[in-house]
Amino acid sequence: MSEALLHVSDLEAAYGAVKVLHGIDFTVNVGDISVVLGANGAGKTTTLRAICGQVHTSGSIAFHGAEIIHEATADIVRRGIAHVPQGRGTFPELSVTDNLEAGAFVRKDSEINDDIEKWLEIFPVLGERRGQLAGSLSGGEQQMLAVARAMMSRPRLLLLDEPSLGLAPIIIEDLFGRLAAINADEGMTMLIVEQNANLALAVASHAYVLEAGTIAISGEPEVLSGDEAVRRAYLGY
Amino acid sequence: MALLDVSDITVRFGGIVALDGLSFDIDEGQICGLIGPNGAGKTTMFNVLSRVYHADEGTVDFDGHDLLAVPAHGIAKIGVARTFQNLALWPGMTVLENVMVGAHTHSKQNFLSAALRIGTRADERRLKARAWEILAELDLTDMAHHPAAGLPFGTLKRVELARALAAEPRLLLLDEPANGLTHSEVESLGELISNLRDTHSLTVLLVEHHMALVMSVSEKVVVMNFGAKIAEGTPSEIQQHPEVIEAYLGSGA
Amino acid sequence: MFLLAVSIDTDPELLLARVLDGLRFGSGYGALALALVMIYKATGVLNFAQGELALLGIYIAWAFSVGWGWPIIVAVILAIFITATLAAGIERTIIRPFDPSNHLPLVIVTLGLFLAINSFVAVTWTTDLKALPSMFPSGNVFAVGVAHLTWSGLGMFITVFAMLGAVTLLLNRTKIGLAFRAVSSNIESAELVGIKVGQTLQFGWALAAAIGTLAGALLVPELQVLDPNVMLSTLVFAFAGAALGGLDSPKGAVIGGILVGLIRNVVVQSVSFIPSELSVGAAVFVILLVLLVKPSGLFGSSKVVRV
Amino acid sequence: MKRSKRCLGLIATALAFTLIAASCGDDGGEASTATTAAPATTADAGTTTAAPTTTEAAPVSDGTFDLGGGAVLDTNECPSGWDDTQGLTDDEIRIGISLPESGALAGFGTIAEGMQIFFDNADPIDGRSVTIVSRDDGYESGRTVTNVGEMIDTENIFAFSHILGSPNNLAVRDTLNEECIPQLYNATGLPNWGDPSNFPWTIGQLLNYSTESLIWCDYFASEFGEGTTVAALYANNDFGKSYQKFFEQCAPELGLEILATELHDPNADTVQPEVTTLAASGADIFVVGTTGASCPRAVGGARGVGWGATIMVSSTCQNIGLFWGPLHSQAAGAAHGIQIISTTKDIGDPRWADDPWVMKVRSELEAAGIDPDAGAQQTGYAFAEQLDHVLREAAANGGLGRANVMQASWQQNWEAQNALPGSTIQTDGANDAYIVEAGEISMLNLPPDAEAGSWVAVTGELIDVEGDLGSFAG
Repeated sequence: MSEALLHVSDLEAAYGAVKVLHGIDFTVNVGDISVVLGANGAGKTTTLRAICGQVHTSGSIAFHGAEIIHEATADIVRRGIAHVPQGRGTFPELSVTDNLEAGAFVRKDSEINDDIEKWLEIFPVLGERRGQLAGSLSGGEQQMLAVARAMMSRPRLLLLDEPSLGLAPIIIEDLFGRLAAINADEGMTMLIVEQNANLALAVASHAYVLEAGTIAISGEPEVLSGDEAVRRAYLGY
Repeated sequence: MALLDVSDITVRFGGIVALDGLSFDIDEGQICGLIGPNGAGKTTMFNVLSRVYHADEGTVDFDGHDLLAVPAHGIAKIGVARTFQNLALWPGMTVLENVMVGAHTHSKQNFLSAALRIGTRADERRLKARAWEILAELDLTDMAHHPAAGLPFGTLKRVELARALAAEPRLLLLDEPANGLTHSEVESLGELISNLRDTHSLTVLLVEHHMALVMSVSEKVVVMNFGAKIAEGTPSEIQQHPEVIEAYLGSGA
Repeated sequence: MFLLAVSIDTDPELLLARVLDGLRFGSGYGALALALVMIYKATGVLNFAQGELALLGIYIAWAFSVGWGWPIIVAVILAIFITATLAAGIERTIIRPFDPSNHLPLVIVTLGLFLAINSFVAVTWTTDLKALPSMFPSGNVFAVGVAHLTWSGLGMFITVFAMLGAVTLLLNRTKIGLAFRAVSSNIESAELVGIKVGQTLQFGWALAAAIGTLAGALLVPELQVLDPNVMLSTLVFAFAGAALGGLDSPKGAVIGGILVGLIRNVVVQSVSFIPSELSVGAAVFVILLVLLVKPSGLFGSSKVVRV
Repeated sequence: MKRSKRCLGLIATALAFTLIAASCGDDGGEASTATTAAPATTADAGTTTAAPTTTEAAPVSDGTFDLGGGAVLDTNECPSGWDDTQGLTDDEIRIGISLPESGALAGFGTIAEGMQIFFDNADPIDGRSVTIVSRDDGYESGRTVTNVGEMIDTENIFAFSHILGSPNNLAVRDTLNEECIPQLYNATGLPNWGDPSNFPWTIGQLLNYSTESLIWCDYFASEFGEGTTVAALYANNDFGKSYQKFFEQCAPELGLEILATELHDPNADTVQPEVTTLAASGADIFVVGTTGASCPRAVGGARGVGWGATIMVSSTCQNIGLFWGPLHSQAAGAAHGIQIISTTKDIGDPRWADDPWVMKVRSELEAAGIDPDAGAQQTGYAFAEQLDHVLREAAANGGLGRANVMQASWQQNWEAQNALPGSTIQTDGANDAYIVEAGEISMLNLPPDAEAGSWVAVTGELIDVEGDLGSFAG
């Protein structure tokens, strides 16, 4: 029924001599929100960085049928993958609109300014602060900006690394609501690493648990919520 | 009796009022949660207590000391230690070395003895022994000789905690210690904080967005918004507080 | 000999002469400081070889103009293109292989470059004194006593601000400028929006070398004669200007450089208790005092990050 | 041509006290014994009494040699195994020299070649020829130390001569004095080399900067008269301060008024801040006591602000091609008329075209395949005349030996062919420790439309301060 957008197989990654991923396989289908859960140090962030060509890897990463494992980050972005890294990853010394314009760096079309206005409407709190430097925004606002900036490249796959980190509960709720809306309205495929498992599973169509560099469990969110060990470790009930 | 008494603290940056007459106190041995929306001024309050920022008005009494009269480098000496939201470790130094830096506050060395290298060896040995004890307590022994750079975020938060403990503080300020941890890891962090409070005779001020952690370990919770206190009370009182639900917790809490 | 009491020369003609000297030399320091700031903004590294890249450009301009008899303006433009190309090559071959977040090895590489370029110039053109023609007409706009506003001084002042305007437009109105600002702000995020960081930094090196060469071509004729050591103390003043203006602000670099020129020519010379023979040290000392009061420099951004 | 030294009695008295003050004040009395004799004898130098001739000075049987003025060379203090005649073979006198043959001052590297050409054309000395052994030090004093050490160990050196550079000579002075090896005719103008009481094995040759400033004083006072105003720029180092110290003492004595003085950082890129200040004084004379690129920068800066003073530049800035050609192409005519002290016959000066010495220099260099007008060989050739003279004096009076050569060096009275007519070379140990102490004023002829410039004599009169400085004693 659904088409595979990203197909990862036998992916290994290491920082120097320390091996972090020991051969993982998974698939993200078009239009899905896939969620990766896992303990501190399990390799979640490394998985996202590997997809973007930011760590040394071996194995295979097929995006839309093309092998991208040895491509440079800038070229992978051109293929349609956008990454919102942990800790927001905006340009603190650039204004809100300049951040969005930088997000469209790989685009050459004439609709960039229209898109900027569109995202400022979707995140009205950014619209109020369009001339302000990103570094002066609050944590929640910066996270919104990071998502909008990533969307400005008109990606086919959005990677999000712990978008709830350091945010107040009410803001996290709002953010996930917006992510679900983007998924629904734009058909945006997402791969999300998240510690707030309850919220993440609520929006997910597929989920994985990473343990010590391998995939321990995968399946529909209901499958994971039904698992006793997953419940105890990640959901807290 | 209150170990820390914050009274009427106001901090202004240019035209912005970051803290607006904030007052609260913490009894000796208490764990106090400090919560509020992003930008409410929690980290600013931490920076006032660790003397990074200057308070325009108000007083802070710590165990009879006027804390605002103590210079930034002197607060560790009188028993205040903190961790940082976005980490302030030396990435090139090992975990052990980072923790030893924290223990240096209690080194007997002064400028002259350090210059003359009097007693350096014995001092160094003592610092190292102390650092190893704390690493064992926080389950960090395995990575003692690993450089801080390259360790997972959650682990680094624990290294920061170890470094703060090495200064042998009486008041410990923790800034978002649960970042990057799974639910079960957060649970064990909660137990760790409670245990450390008992074994090290600590008083703890905890800034955290992870409500399960705040509500399970705190005896008292202070809620801030727009630089001012909007509520104060026990965890259960706070969870029912309508203003707190509206501004911070949201409907899902 | 100086008296340990504050006394300030008050002869108005002399004061005017010193102000004009200060603006003239300060414009040159400001232009070189602008080159330093471009690299610092992009990489966080102070490029110790910046002055020597300019030196190389000056000698190339000298070879074209004095050696081959070409008009000085043509010679300078060619020298700018040659040094910019060379700097792009230097970035690609000996800067890019290093980890951009580890500054110490990079600083050492720039120090090595400094020595290599200096030796190359000394061997190629010898250490004998030379003269680089000015791009401006000779003579004075006006003269009162010892105070002279020369056409070249006026020309330098205008050129430096034109250069600042061009750099500002380039950074704020072009795509490469946006990429440059993005890389300066956050390298990892820049990669993640598809910016080729290496090429952007290469552009920064080329631009800085071009600015530096023009700075040298403006300043050196004011120094009467040229030798391979000419950019050494100039670089110290440019560093001081960049620090005074705030290391990451192009506008601050130009104004800081001009202030250093004024401090050196007016303050150090006029105030009797500052020994003028320590002109380099005394100027730097005055700047240190300013930085004690305002550590981020006059126009630098002290990073405010709300959380 | 020699003119009367009408002002010098005054200077001499002033300087005698200066020297005592310098020795007591600066060096804690280290050299006090040497300077006690100075007042009487320096005052004597104001008269025309001739110094003792070399023939009167003979080695004393107990191993000590009287150098004059109380300075004594005692070979009993030399290390055991020291040999007075080391470096003398049956047919050779081996002389060592360390020079920059590479680096910024590589142009001076051919001095040794010029010296060898002189000796190759000279008669044998005591049946021996002179061999110049040369090493490259790149003007780095550390390498000079290495060179001198190696030459002592492996090259069988009798004496060192004409080592170039102040720091280079300072770096080896202690060693050569402890080892009792002659360090002759240092090719630098530092006044420190005239100190036989403390360093009897070391002697300089060139006009030194302190002496040069005395000649300036005398020239300004006699040519421009009392009340003439002066503004001066000095490099802020030992070199510049050698000028400053003596000029500031002799100028008031002779009625010159110093309106402004500026020291400049020798490494600075410009001297304009200092020159602008000096120009505002409007003084009649601008003294440029600096060297290198600062020389043309000072002159260009002064003319640039319209200051019409008579400009006197340091003798170190004599090379027209090096210093004044570049300034001329930058600001044509700016250097026209600046003045300088010359102490030797310039072989390119048409005045000396028929001079036997100059003709000899030219023909012997040309015979050796060298262009006499380019390169430093002519300088080396001229230096060699001084070395040749003392070797012959020593051979004729007591025989060739290291100590005897030193005594001959500290007791000279002769006329060099290379020197300007009328000047004599006189030394008398601590009473008169300097060799070249006379010069004439030359003016640079380089008008705006000229292609090339030349130095021309201003008055053709010799200004001689022979003996006035006594010894360094500090």
